[in-house]
Amino acid sequence: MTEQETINRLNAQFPFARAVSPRRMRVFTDFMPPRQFEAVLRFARDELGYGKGEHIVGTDEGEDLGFSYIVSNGETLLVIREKVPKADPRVRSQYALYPSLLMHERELVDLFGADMRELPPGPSYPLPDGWPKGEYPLRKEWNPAYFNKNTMRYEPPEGGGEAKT
Amino acid sequence: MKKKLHLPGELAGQAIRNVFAKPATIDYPHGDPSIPANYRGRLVYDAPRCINCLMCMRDCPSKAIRIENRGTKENPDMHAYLNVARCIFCCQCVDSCPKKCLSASNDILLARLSRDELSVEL
Amino acid sequence: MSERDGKFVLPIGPQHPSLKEPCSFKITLDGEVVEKAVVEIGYNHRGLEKACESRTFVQDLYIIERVCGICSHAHTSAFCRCVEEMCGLLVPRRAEYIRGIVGELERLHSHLLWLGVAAHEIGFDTLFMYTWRDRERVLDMLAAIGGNRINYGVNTFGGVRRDLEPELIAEIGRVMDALEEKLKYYFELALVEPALIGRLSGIGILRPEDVRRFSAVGPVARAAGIMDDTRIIEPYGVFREIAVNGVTDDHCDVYGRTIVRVKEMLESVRLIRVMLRELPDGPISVKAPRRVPAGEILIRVEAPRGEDIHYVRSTGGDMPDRVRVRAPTEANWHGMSYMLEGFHLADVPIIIAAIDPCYSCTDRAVRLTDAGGSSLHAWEELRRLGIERYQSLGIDPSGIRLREFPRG
Amino acid sequence: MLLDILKILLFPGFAFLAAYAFLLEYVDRKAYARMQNRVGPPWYQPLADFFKLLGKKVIIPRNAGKRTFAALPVVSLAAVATAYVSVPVWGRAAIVGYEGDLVVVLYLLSIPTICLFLAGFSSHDVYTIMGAFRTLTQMFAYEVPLFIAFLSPAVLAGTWSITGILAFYADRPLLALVNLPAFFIALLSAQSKLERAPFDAPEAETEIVGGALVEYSGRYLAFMHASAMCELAVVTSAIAALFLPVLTGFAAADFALYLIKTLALLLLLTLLRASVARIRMDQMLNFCWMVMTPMAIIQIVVNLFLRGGLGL
Repeated sequence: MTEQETINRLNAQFPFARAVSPRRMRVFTDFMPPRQFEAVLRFARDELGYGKGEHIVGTDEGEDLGFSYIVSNGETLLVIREKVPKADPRVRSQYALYPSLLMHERELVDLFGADMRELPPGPSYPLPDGWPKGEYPLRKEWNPAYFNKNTMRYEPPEGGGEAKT
Repeated sequence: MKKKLHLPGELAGQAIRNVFAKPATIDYPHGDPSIPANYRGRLVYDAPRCINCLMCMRDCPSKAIRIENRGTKENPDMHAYLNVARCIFCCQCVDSCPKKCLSASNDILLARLSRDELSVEL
Repeated sequence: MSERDGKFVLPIGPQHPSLKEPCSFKITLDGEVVEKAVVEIGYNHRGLEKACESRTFVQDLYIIERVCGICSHAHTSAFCRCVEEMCGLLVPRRAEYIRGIVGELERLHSHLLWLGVAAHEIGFDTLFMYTWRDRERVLDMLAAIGGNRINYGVNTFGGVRRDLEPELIAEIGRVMDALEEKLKYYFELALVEPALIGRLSGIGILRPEDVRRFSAVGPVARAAGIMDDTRIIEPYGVFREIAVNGVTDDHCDVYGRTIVRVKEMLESVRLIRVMLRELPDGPISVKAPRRVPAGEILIRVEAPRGEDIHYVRSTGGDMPDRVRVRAPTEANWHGMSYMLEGFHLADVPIIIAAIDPCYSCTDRAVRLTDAGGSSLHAWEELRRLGIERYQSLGIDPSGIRLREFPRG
Repeated sequence: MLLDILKILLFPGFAFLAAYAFLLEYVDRKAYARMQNRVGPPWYQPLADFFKLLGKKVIIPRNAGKRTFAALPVVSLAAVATAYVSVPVWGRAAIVGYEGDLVVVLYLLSIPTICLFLAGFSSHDVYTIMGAFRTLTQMFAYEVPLFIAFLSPAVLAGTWSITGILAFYADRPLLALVNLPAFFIALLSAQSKLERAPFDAPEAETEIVGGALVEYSGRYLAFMHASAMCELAVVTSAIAALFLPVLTGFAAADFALYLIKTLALLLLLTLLRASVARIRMDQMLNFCWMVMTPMAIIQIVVNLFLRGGLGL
């Protein structure tokens, strides 16, 4: 199952995936809304044999949140990506498809504020329990300089400074 | 490759030999820790060659080095201060310096007793 | 101490003598046998990814190098490869060889460290001392090459920062010969010493189908017969020219992982000798631009603990837009509670040590487990007594202010 | 009478025992370090540890019985010191040698183990409870082979007093070779009585932090540790007296021989500690019941037949 075959089958089945292979052993799809993303992920696991969940990269795309699920069949890394608006980041946990990605999905919830449904209960990772609600450190507008370590609270000055330290 | 198991205490022979061998450890403050010559320890600063370009300050990951020009633009009087606590001894400043006026010595005994002694004049 | 219907819940960690690193386990014991294990990790979250976004690529190299103390070269190699591929730099062959040599030296000292820690976990301190004594020779070589024993910082964008002089090459050759003889002795020991075998075999079992289910990587997967060595699957740098013969075993337990790691060390010694012999001449680095062209890249490198994936995205400036490091240990955690259940309490430390956990790679923040109100009060009273005692001895520590954690 | 009290208190009694225990601990740690290719501690290390601990603050956990917590170290040290009185050190006879003192010494030597169990049990902490139970299960495992191994030379010698046994075998050195298996069993079970590697599951530092003595601190911990070291001295002296009957006429020469014998035994125990990994509790029980006890029983049966056969 070389990357060229993966791309052909993916694009044949899901034209909106627009899968490309920028280098050897890598296939990147385009950002997709959650519903289409779940269909492509299930197809990749069941039909294309990408059964091993490697990890998830969350990115801040300005107005939206991008979640790139990286799965592999032992050789090629397939990156399937979904995009949700920041205002309403509702996504479904893929614990059923890839149990080993549970920790990374919790990370999305903590660091990016993904509203993930069907996530199995468990400790919040990687932030402590006392972390103030609604603070998502890896978003661009969150500036670490304004986080007060002693009171564990985020106190931006009134102007809401730019995220440059 | 299933091998026949010996009696426990296979290491006993080695242990007895070691009793008479020289120990591999040294009594630290007295012995010689043999730090190699090109070790990355405290920095050495060659003031005349410095052109105050501050490339080292820009590239320092932990903002540990500070270059100061006490004189004027024409006859510069360059001084460099290194905060020994913040410095991670990565020597990126040594590589970034276009005039090669910074270099690393292998002096690693940099513990200080109080906070204000941390800033070392190079 | 909490006891639910006759069963102990034994907390191990986050501070525990067997785990020199911050991780906590709630082990439910039925007598001596582990019934249920809850794994909680993440006491070492330092926010590396956010820090990388607010610094330049050059400065990030030294943050990435400090993700983990023992596999710092693997991380910097991956990060440098990301930037080099985005900038389209062609690293000179000599630099690739030096990177390979330092990488294999790092695998040696990381596995020797593991062998020592594993021996300590099963109470075999003599082997612990011997393996760490041999590791010192490898660390001396890394200090001679890179200038520092642990963060040898040999990598930079476009190649390496230090060259190998002929007498250093000869010195490394001598160290390799001495080390190979010792490694053969440990390998022989691991095959015949019944006390060692008795404590290591048959515990922490992870069969091939479990490895796939929990997506374990590195020696944990190879002990179950699954070859996932990135140097073979996706050869990079020097491994495009030098073939690596992969090591697998079929014991599927802690003993199998020990055998895999010792064999890998012997393989590393062979690789280092080949690389030293065929070290090409030429420059050791090319000039790297300060601004990295826009793009995103995903690079895999074989760290001592398994496959280490780096994702870097740049928007054309000299600061990265997103850096994500997936260290191998992160993948091995999911199978941990499965591996612990059903074995003795005495096996718990060695099973945990068997995946060679590197907590700083899987990062997190401090977590206050169910600290009941009363014990917190006792803690403050204990601290007051402590301060009074020191004041009676003429030292006044009351100025030191503990960080107030929010209760509950 | 005054001379006896002085003997008990000073020379071959408590003062000498304490000093000799510290010396043995130093030799043990130094030899262990050298076997591991390390430099090892200076000669005054055990003394320094002891006095440092004396200076430390004592914290008694709230739900632990205060009196038992404080009494246990004293009881275990007293038991060990009294056992030392019946072991021959200076010359051929012990200070207080009487018929049956072998059995008394054996029981006195099991008191420290019980004190350790009580120390762990009364501190009500999950680690100490774990350590205490392990101490107890290990005690049931090694007591049987230990007692049989110690009693088999007595059976052959026909007397229950250590001094008598020493005298019997001193006249017939060849008979001592018969007890060779018992000698090895005694060494192995002594190593597990003293909870030293490879039988140190009860205080396995990497699993249950420190076993029964986790909650101990300050001078109580100092005395608990001192009683463990004294126990080491007493056990090695007892094994030397029972199994190595090499004696000359002069008391001083015998004393020098006694020192050499005990140091040699100690080095043997240290070598055992340096070269075998810690075995699990279940492996420990199997080893004791399946290997050590049968061998001990065979040994004592052989001794009985010899006793009868030789018509001593």
